[in-house]
Amino acid sequence: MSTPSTPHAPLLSVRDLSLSFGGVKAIAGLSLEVNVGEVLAVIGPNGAGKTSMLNTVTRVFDPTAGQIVFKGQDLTQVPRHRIAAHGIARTFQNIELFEAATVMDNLLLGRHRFDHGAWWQQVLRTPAVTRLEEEARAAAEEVIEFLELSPWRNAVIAGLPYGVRKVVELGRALCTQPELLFLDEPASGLNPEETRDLAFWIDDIRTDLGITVVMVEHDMSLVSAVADRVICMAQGAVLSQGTPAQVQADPVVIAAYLGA
Amino acid sequence: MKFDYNTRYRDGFALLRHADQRVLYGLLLAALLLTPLFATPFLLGELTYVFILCVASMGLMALTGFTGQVSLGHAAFVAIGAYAHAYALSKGVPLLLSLPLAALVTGLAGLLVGIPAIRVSGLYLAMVTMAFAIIVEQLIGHWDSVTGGFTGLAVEDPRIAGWSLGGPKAFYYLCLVVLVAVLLGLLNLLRSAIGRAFVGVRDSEAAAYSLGIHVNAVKASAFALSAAITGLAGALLAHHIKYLTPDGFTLLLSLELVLMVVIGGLGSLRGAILGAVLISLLPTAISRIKPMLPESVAKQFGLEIFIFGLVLALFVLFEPAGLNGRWLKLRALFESFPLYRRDTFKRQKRYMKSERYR
Amino acid sequence: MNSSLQVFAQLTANGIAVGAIYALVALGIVLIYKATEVLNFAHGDLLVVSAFTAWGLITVMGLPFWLAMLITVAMASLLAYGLDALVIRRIAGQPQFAGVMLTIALAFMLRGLVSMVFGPESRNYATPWTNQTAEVGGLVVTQLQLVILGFALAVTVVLFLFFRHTRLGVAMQAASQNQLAAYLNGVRVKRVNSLVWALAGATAAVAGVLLAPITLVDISLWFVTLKALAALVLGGFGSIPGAILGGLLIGLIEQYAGVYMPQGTKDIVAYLVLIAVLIIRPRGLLGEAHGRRV
Amino acid sequence: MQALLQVKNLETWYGPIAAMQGVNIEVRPGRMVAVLGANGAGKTTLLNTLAGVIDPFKGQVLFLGQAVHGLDADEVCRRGLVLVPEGRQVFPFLSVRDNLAMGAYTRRDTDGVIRDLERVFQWFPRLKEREQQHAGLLSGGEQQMLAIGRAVLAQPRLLMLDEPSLGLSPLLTKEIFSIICRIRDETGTAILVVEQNAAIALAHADDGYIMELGRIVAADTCEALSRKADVQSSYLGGGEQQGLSGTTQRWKRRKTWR
Amino acid sequence: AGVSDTEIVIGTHLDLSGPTAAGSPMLRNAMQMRIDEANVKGVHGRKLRLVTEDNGSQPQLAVRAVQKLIRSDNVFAIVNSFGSGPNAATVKMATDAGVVVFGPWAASAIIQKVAGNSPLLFTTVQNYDTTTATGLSWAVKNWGVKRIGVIYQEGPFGDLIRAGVSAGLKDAGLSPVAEAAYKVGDIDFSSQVARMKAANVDLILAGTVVRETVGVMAEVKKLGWNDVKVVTSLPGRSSIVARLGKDAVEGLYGLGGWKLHDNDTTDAAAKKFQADYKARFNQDADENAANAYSYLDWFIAGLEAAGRNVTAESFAKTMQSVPHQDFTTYTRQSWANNHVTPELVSIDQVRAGRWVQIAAPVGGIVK
Ligand SMILES: Nc1ncnc2c1ncn2[C@@H]1O[C@H](COP(=O)(O)OP(=O)(O)OP(=O)(O)O)[C@@H](O)[C@H]1O
Ligand SMILES: Nc1ncnc2c1ncn2[C@@H]1O[C@H](COP(=O)(O)OP(=O)(O)OP(=O)(O)O)[C@@H](O)[C@H]1O
Ligand SMILES: [Mg+2]
Ligand SMILES: [Mg+2]
Repeated sequence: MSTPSTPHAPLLSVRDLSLSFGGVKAIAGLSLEVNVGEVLAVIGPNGAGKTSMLNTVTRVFDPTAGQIVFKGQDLTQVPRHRIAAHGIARTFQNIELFEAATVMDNLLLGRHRFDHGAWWQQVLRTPAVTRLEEEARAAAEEVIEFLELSPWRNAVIAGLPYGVRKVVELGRALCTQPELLFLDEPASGLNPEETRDLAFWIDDIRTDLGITVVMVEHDMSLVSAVADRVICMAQGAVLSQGTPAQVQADPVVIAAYLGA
Repeated sequence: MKFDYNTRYRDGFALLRHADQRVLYGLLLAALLLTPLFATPFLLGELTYVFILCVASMGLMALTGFTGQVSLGHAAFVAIGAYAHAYALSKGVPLLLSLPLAALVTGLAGLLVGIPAIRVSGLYLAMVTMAFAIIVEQLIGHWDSVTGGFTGLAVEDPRIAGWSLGGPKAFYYLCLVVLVAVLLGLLNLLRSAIGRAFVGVRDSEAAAYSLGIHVNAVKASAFALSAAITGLAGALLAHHIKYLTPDGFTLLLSLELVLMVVIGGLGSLRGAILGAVLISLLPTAISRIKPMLPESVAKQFGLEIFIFGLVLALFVLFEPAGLNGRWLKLRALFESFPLYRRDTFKRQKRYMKSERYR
Repeated sequence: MNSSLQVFAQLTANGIAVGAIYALVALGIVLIYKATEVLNFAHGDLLVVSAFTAWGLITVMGLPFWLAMLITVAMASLLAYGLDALVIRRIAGQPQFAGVMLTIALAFMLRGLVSMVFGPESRNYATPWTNQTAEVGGLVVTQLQLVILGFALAVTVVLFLFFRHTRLGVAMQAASQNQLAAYLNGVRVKRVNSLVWALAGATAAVAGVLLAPITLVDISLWFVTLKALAALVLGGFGSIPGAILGGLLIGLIEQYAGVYMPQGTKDIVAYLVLIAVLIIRPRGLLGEAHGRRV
Repeated sequence: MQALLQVKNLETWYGPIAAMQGVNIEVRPGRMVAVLGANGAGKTTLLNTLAGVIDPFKGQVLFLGQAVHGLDADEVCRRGLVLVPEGRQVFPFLSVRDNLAMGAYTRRDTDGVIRDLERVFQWFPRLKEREQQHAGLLSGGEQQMLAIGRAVLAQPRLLMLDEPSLGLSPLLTKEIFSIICRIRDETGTAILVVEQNAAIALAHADDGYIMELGRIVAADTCEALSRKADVQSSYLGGGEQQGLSGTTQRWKRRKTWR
Repeated sequence: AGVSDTEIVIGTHLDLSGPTAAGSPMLRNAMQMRIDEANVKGVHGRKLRLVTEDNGSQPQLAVRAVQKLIRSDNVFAIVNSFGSGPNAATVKMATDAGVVVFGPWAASAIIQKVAGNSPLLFTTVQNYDTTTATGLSWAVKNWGVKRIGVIYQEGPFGDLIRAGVSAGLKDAGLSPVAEAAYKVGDIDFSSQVARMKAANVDLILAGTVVRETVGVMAEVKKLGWNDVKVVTSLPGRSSIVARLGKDAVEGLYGLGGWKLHDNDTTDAAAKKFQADYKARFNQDADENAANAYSYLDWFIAGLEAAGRNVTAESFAKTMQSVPHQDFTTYTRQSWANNHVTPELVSIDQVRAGRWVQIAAPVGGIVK
């Protein structure tokens, strides 16, 4: 088992984060750290604030209080569309794909943060743009190969099976070549076989691509298979954390989340 | 059935990937180039008008079809383009400079509307644009020194270096050139990063943000782009009408433009063109059909508008994917001929999806 | 000084009276929108049809006003019901804008039909309140306008309570938010939608019958849709109180601008306010903000 | 015993794609039936067709001996065939409470509704806490609870659930299944459930069907199914649960063909 | 063009589908009637044929309509075409193509200007500005009014009305104390009247069409404002206003350039026209019908005078010296610079539901 090494400062650290919607406190004083090169699983009862945490870090919401530090930089002032440029990518709990576009276009959109030529170059389709397009295409093809999406390359998203969509969304996030990848319930709606494929992929993403992964997940088989560390949230704060085995054995986690 | 065998990525995203497409579109272009040799001036005039509306319709399509922003105020951009062009010409600006200038001015106006568009969406945006158009109409009427007010403004004949393009043939070619240029430019843009960003903003803002797309900037620039193209169409239209008055740019024109893109099929430039052809030829078609109807029917008032509405309604009802959708179906049918299944396009039950989120 | 106060007061009264008209028309549109999420551009033409029908009944057939009004309301409801059952229903599942297109097309057809049947000339008929004015605290209002205001307020209250508190009202909203789920909960969506159209048709008929004597029975009556839409957006789409608030505001703005602002601005001030309000509150004054969860 | 639901040779197309062909299924009163299958096998299509959400191309659906295929979904619901659809179809701008009230839309027994509402709140206290919130703002799992609770309030004769455990915590997943079992046992309601979590579904259900590529490929009691080797390897994760490294083979084998 | 051995093709474009379609049936019917009358014996052995197109009150539609008329139907002349915008957009196109444009229903001064005073253009509609000016200066002189307010329609029509008001008040050293605009399609005129009231005017010049005239009067009546005179200019002074407005328009003054005839008219020619029209179309003719008929009559007189070898140029030349007088005119009319002259203005008032002349027609201000 590859042990998470933490020689340096954490990649991401969240301190005393709070988020409330009117009266509802979705996150209440959450603090956590993500280390370089690990797979961190975030579990917790429904409505614990896992998705809200993810949304706050990726700047969908402004936190009510607290700090989010990524590679020594405070993210709370970064505009939402700059997150990708910082090297953070994510997927969504309720798949957010570009429905009317093809799988290929979705993946190419993942390359948006890279150079793609000035607007007038695009209008004229200068050779430079053609070259950049080809590069983007090559990068997308790599992801397609990695995730075995080639049968669907030119299929339009609307009408794809749920499982494939999940994979496409993962692929699109990979196309941004992030350092930190957030996955929100990647295995929900997948059958055990597909979940196992996913486990392999996540493992490869960490070891081969060197991307740090934070995944929110309810499927404990996936969590135990790939996570280096687990954080269990409840009521918007950390309830328990440790290795998968430790957390799964924690009585409070069993009571609030796993069940007997 | 067609199978692709590409050895380079660029073959995969070429505009015309197959030989038959190249032949077909080549023939179409040749036909359009040769038309003036035998067509009557009336027919040429009609075609020119269609070309102009095609440009305007593509302008709106770039906005509504690709970024999903609805505008009920595009007549304002047509007007701004037309007046800016006419004004520039009257001040001695040469045509080749005045056309891009008109597009630029209109583009800036589009940016102005694009700013509220960042905050407002859906039907609210439709109303904002409509309000904008009403305001512009009013401004035109009252800004006598530039627009000639309600009395109107005569447009000079187009001429390049002393060459008059005012005749039906020359003007036909001018419009055709502009149409082809706009079409190619838009095609290029829409198959590049910006075009994909448009679609991204339309289909999921949340995802677009997460991929590093500056959603607000994309929305505003889509407005500017769309306005600029529409303004260009307006400049050409100025020559077509030859005399500008504010009542040429009312809500009705905005509606017609929207009808073009919707009837044509949202999200495709081919749709924009097909829609423009249909909508702009419909009144002529109706006035041609009228003499064939029995006298008592033909004489009825409101017949034109009734038939116009009827045709639109039939299209919305029976061709939800627009003319482009019909085209694609026909092509699919043709290409898969022996394997074709009769119920392939039978419609399943469908359910309305709320768009209140937008 | 007193006279300028007098002018202001009279303007306010006029503004409310005109605003009530916009509101009454807007309510019919909001009703359909709230319950079926179709933005009905043909509403103004239902008004036109009703006005012409009432003219036919009163002037040609010589029926008394109330009877004519009743018959007109019934006919307009039936027409609207039929429009939904035969036409609008078929576009379920298409984007919202298809509905806009379709109702525009229907608007053209209705307009065409009315001119084909009645001819395009204007006409007029009398109501029990024609040429009757009422003095309220030194201000003059025509009785007809008071009647319209009364109707607008009554419709507002009834609709508000209906959507808020009745089972059918909630079901209508549900059907507009998620039609599939509404079906799965046993809501007879098709019938409910047609019913809503019928109701909206009835309000259109009332508005048309009452408005026509003020503006004459004329095809151009449909123009009021535009003002009503502006009112609707100002107040917030889908909000019943918003419709009446927006209507009254537009009415008042127009009156004040007409007198206190320079010439030529009267018609754009309302729209400028509209744009400004939407930039500050993108969902209108009373519209609910619907954040999308991701 | 006479079947509550009988499906004969059902076939459904999406345009040019045949999503489901020649499906025969039977649900008897008071039984819980599980349908398993890979992604895209056509399970959702099956439930949607049964509920009248989409029309079958051919075949028959008999509910209580009467044909219900081709009816509109509202009519099917009124006959007691209630579906919890895929993707938590809540009414986003209605409050949680109004959403639940919509579940009881066809019911006229106010007392019974109030009692059932209490029960739902008891099962899902989280919903009680969020009673006045717009349903669209709930977390994924909360919406799932709402969708299930709403269907229960409709007092179905046959409750169809499309992946009820989707997005629910392990604890709630277990609870949901025990709740479903209780509903079945207490009211005699039959259950038809589609589930990815095959282990839990097979453990609770009475009968099972396995779908592949739009066809039923196996039908048996759940006990018998869970013993089959290919079912174990494809749907129960076949004992490869341990970590990914070490001895486990890293190639990705697909048991199911697609 | 448009003249063959057997026929002369005449075109017109009217608003058949747009906001001002209301008046169009009368125009079309009356023209058709006059043409059928002419065709009984023919014009120098030729029949006249009328081609009607829709301009929807939109310049774009008008352009295509006129292009069709010119290029496809090859018309000889365009007669009684309707609408200021549509005519402004198309008149030059027509005259440039060598087509005679006769009697466009639009602000004549503008049309003349746009067409560059083409010899092929003949305008028969009185200038709104001069008519208004003439009537108003009469009112100032005879009624002693000082504070004049104007309600006008946004657009070229309104601009002319305002110009006319300024001209009419200039001699008396006055200028309007209040102006208020309305838009086509407005349903309410209370704010405009309120503006007048706030300025305490003693005469409102209402540059309004049918619906708006009634609306303005109704509002004045509502306020119980009895010491103000409301005068409507050309298009508002029409019998339909008196008919539709009923009590509301009682007492309204009107300025007009053509004779109105009610059903019980004593004028034989008018009677015959009305009877013929009623017999043929089963509805009462109004003054629009009468005018369209009268203008076409004048046009045909020109054709007759131009002889068999008529061309656009010969017609234009001959027409210069063809005068006109019938039941719609106050006096014998002829051309000065291709525009109708003299422009006489009659001052009328609605009394007991009909227009009654209260002062003899006064002569136009020469521009
Ligand atoms: N925009 C919002 N407005 C109000 N409440 C919200 C909003 N977004 C989330 N909440 C509430 O905040 C809480 C946390 O939601 P969140 O989506 O983070 O939960 P979660 O841990 O992801 O749950 P799940 O596992 O079910 O997805 C929930 O109770 C939810 O109802
Ligand atoms: N609306 C649609 N249009 C076209 N094809 C569709 C549509 N919905 C589903 N399909 C196709 O029908 C097949 C069956 O889909 P279905 O959703 O029934 O599968 P499922 O077994 O429920 O899968 P999952 O486990 O992902 O929910 C799939 O191949 C899918 O691509
Ligand atoms: Mg979540
Ligand atoms: Mg499914």
